[in-house]
Amino acid sequence: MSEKKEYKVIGTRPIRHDGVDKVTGRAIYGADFQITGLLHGRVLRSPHAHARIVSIDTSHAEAYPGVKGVVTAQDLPAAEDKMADLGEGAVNLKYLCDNILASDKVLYKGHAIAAVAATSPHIAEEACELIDVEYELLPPVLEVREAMEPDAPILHENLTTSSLGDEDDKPTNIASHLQHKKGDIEKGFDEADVVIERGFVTGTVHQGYIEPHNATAHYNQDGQLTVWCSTQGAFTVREQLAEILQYPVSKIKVVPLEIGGGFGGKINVYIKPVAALLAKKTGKPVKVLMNRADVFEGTGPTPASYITIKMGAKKDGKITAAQTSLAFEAGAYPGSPVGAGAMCVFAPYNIENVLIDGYDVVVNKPKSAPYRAPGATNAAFGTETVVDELAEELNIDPLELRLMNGAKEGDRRPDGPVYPRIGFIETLEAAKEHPHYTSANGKKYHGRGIASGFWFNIGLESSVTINVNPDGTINLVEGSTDIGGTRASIAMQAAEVLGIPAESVNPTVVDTNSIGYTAVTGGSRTTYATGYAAYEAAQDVVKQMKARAAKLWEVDEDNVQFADGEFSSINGKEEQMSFRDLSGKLSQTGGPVVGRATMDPAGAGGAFATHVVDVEVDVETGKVEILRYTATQDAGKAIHPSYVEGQIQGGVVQGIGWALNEEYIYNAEGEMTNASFLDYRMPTCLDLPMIDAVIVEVPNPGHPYGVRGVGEVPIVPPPAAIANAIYDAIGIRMTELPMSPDRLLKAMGKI
Amino acid sequence: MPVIAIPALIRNLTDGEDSVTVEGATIREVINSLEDQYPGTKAKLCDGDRIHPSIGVYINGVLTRVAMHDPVDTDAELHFLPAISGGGGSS
Amino acid sequence: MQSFEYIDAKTVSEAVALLDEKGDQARLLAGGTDLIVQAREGRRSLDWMIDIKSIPEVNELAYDSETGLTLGAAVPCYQIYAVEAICEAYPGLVDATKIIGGTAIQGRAAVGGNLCNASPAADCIPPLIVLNATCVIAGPNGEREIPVEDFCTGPGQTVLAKGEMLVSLKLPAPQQNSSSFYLRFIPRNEMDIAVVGAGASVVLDDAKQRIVSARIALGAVAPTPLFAEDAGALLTDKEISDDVIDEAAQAAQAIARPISDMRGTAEQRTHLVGVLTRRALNGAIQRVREAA
Amino acid sequence: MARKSHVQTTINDETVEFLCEPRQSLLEVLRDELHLTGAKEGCNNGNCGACSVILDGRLVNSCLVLGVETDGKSMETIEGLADPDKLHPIQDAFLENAALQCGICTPGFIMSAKALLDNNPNPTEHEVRYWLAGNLCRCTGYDKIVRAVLDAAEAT
Repeated sequence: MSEKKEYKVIGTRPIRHDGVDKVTGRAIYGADFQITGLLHGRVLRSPHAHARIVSIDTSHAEAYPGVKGVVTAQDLPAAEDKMADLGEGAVNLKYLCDNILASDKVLYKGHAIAAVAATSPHIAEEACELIDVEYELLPPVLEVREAMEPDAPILHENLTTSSLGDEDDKPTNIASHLQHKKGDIEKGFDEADVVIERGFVTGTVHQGYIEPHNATAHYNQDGQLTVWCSTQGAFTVREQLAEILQYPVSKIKVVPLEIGGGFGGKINVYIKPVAALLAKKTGKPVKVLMNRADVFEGTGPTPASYITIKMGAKKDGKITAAQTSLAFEAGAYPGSPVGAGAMCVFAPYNIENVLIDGYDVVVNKPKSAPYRAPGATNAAFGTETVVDELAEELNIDPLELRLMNGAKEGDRRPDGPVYPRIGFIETLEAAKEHPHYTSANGKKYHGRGIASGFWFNIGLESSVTINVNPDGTINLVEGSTDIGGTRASIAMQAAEVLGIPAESVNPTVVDTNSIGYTAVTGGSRTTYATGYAAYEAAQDVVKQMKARAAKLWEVDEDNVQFADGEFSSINGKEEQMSFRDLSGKLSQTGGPVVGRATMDPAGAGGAFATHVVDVEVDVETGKVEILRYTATQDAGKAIHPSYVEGQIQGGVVQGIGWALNEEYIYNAEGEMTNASFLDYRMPTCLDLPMIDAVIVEVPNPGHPYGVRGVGEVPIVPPPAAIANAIYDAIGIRMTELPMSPDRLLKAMGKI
Repeated sequence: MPVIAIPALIRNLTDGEDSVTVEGATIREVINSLEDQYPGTKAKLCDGDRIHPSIGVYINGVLTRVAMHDPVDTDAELHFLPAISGGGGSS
Repeated sequence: MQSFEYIDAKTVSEAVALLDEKGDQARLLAGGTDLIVQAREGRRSLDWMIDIKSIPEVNELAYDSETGLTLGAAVPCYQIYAVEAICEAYPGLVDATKIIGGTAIQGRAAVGGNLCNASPAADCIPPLIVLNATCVIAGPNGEREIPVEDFCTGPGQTVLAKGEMLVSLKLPAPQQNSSSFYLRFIPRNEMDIAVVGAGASVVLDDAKQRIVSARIALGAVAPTPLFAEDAGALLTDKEISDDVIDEAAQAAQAIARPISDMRGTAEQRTHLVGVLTRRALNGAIQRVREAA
Repeated sequence: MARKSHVQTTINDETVEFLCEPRQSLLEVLRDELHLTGAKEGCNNGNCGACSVILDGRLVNSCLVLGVETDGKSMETIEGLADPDKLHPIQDAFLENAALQCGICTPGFIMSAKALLDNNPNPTEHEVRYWLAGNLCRCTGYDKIVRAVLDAAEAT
């Protein structure tokens, strides 16, 4: 498992299976879907950040020529204030439904209130303007520290702080409190020669996928609901629809079309239930699309946060204590990724004395949604900056300080569990030896920074079936929507088992009626878990085909072996047949072979990364230019190295955007003022150098090929690495994200 | 015997102990054993006869989805941590 | 998007007559990169969109080293920077045409449209001001000409009266030893709206050591693009030095009246006026010095 | 509602006629009327480039062109780029360089790259980055896209 193996397919770089469709424009994404008799839906959204809905009058909209139906929260089944199980955890059903269509209050600008189905999208849009909504305005609260104040405006009158500890039944915006405690924090700080404590602020940022959300729904006369959409998980859409619509899963089919990016933001449903309600009301298929402003204002950003970090170390570099308080904005409804942030905040280091407190806090912003290593980037911005400062105070190279304290197999994570084999040290060593790190860095206003990051990765359920074709190719059927080339990375694992080229696999992502349950494409799990299922399904094929060979050769099954794509007979009778040749004989030996596997693997194996960045600061304008970037990451085993590099490069650039310019900007009324790609400034290719992605391979013992998920951790280090590089360039510690030009000018005292 | 690491916020129920050795061969048995030693703990970890949906169980360092009847090795170390729903990354 | 009628006008007089008849609810369509977005987002209400791209006069692009440049109101950016002689004569204007939007925007967006949209942050307007450009306006009562610096009257507001349209811009031929420069500050390197823009033109003496005259204009620091006339005048007949350039930059800062919005804060903008004015002046001077 | 106009245009060397309302953008016409869904809507205001097409030889955002404006004009879309039996070299370069992940921005990038290489067959890395700055990609970090375009320039 962990020794170096020679592979034929794994580690090569075949053309992805869906590639031609995607470079010719033929691939059908959610919004591209067409069906006869289609109506177009449009959602009316709240112009206010916080208000009570006094009344909604839809009569003028309903009377508008071309309008076929209007829905409001009244059309949803009455939602109970109870917990609904959605496979991955519990969600309060009323919150879930109210976020689809507000019933009593609007909690953020952009909150959906009603929707219209009409014969054209323009008519639907015009009709939305004819819906009269009367509001009673309430004061908004937009910042986590303000929301935690005892006299803050309250979003949910019945929300109390949930915690494993003592309960409090006073209404609050603090939805939950969690804590991890290890060792004796006070003793740890007493032992330290240097203690650094700082507060950090991070802004609200969006996943920024280029494809807006979309959904087309249709009810048949027999009650079958079909939803065509782009999503990170067709089954989770089915579960959410079933809960929200109070409709049996057996009557819902979700067809995942190609998806134009997600990064965590296309797990929660928004307009899919709305399309279903409109379809039910009109009896016609209805397509609902968001525009870009809807996406910014109505879908999950990742939370802003306020984080304090206190760390202490001895003169010899040993970190003796680490303490943090993480306050995360959940948005309008509870459920920020503070738990994940708390898990990751000190995870790269082996520290004896740790105290971590986390707070999930509601504010008048869209309900937060997962975004690539949710919570970990916020947390690492604090920790990795303080580690850099400790290194400076101790006069130890920051990379050496990380090597001295870096977590290894057998060390205990700050939240308790013991690490299996991990590759953090190896990422540090790879960075240390890289020509980037060893190159000179000394020009005026140029700076170099490093930072590391951790993400734990997840497993969860995946199903795969494999049909063997007579020509020795296979059709691989899976349920993981392919956002970044996972058809290829999954197919390659099956090909490796069967000893056939990657090109001999036809992978297809199918709907919820056509494959076993498969959890979301997220959590860096798809190449790991669905790949594992493909491996097991291929093993199932091998087992069945051994039996066929035994039948052909009239030998005992145990006397058939399979290696390098060849079946052979052992113990006496000399027989040999390739996978391809045997595939052609299946009909004579008992009929088709279908391999299958379902998996829910533990042991996803954590992922670590270390990044090195060089920046130049324009001290007159406060603008930071990225000059050079190197990211080392433990991928366990890279199945398709090009797409591993791509994940790393993409994650780095999202991190750069978060670090430098991306943020939701609000006015005093709680309205986002930059809800467009013009003013929400994501990096363009002119803002960047090439990103050197260095793959380190420390095999994950929890996967047959050693795979670790790679998608998430690359976004974790960039903000801290860039902050450290800015410090190196101009001697100023930036503690607020984004580190935009105006904030740099302020920090430098120029304005 | 299995060891349960006690979540920080309920150590007031275990006299400050951060880990407790318990008896039992299944998740249900070890939790019941913990409850016998430290009354009130089960209600924090379970929702009726199941692990509370907001809690994730780590067995020997690995996040493992368990049911109450699942077996537990005699030398297992169990952590009850906040459940992290899936779905962060892009793939 | 709101519903409207589309009319493909063939002559200036047809367009003028339509504008005169329809009033506020008619808008002229050239590149459409602002207008179509405004209509789609409901920021501008209109019933008629009058396409002027079939009108010969608004497509004119003619440069003569004696008489200068005639730039039709609908000529898209990319056509301007494709002409080598224009790049040499009016580098400050070309700077702006190369940074408006991305390549695809430059395939449609017109300098005249940028002017008529009258955004305080419009990239083309400061260079037009420093290059002494004149607007040729046609209306029901015939043609009139006004300097570019007098064209905008507020955000989205211009001097165009009912029935009037911008036909073209006229830029005088560049003087000996002169050049121009435009730059803006944006947090990214492209695809942004100027937080502050600054344009400068200079005429130097034959030794290229002394400023004969200079013009400075600013974007995004007032309700309209600003002609910093006094700041430029400070440089008249001055030996080139960091000090005199600083002095002009400070004078430019003094007239800036910026606001804070999602693109930048007032303090940041005021500070940047100084930085960008210096850079624009130095850039223009360097161009003169580098010219053969 | 305004009366629909009759428009005749050339798309990928074929004469195409359609009816559209004046308010329908070229992008809407391509996608909803002509079912050419290769051009994507990412922002609908000219900031993402996912809807890029080439109109009379010039790269444009089809969301910022009215359908009625294309009467008598000629355009190229992603659907017309490949030959029946082989891909365009830019398309090959994107596949070989793994220059796409989710693929939603890919048609726009390829059309943009085509316009660049038609205009400048041997661009530098900086020229590629400048030209493509109007096309947003959120997955790749652009590294492999820029390499693909440089490779395609070599190949053509």
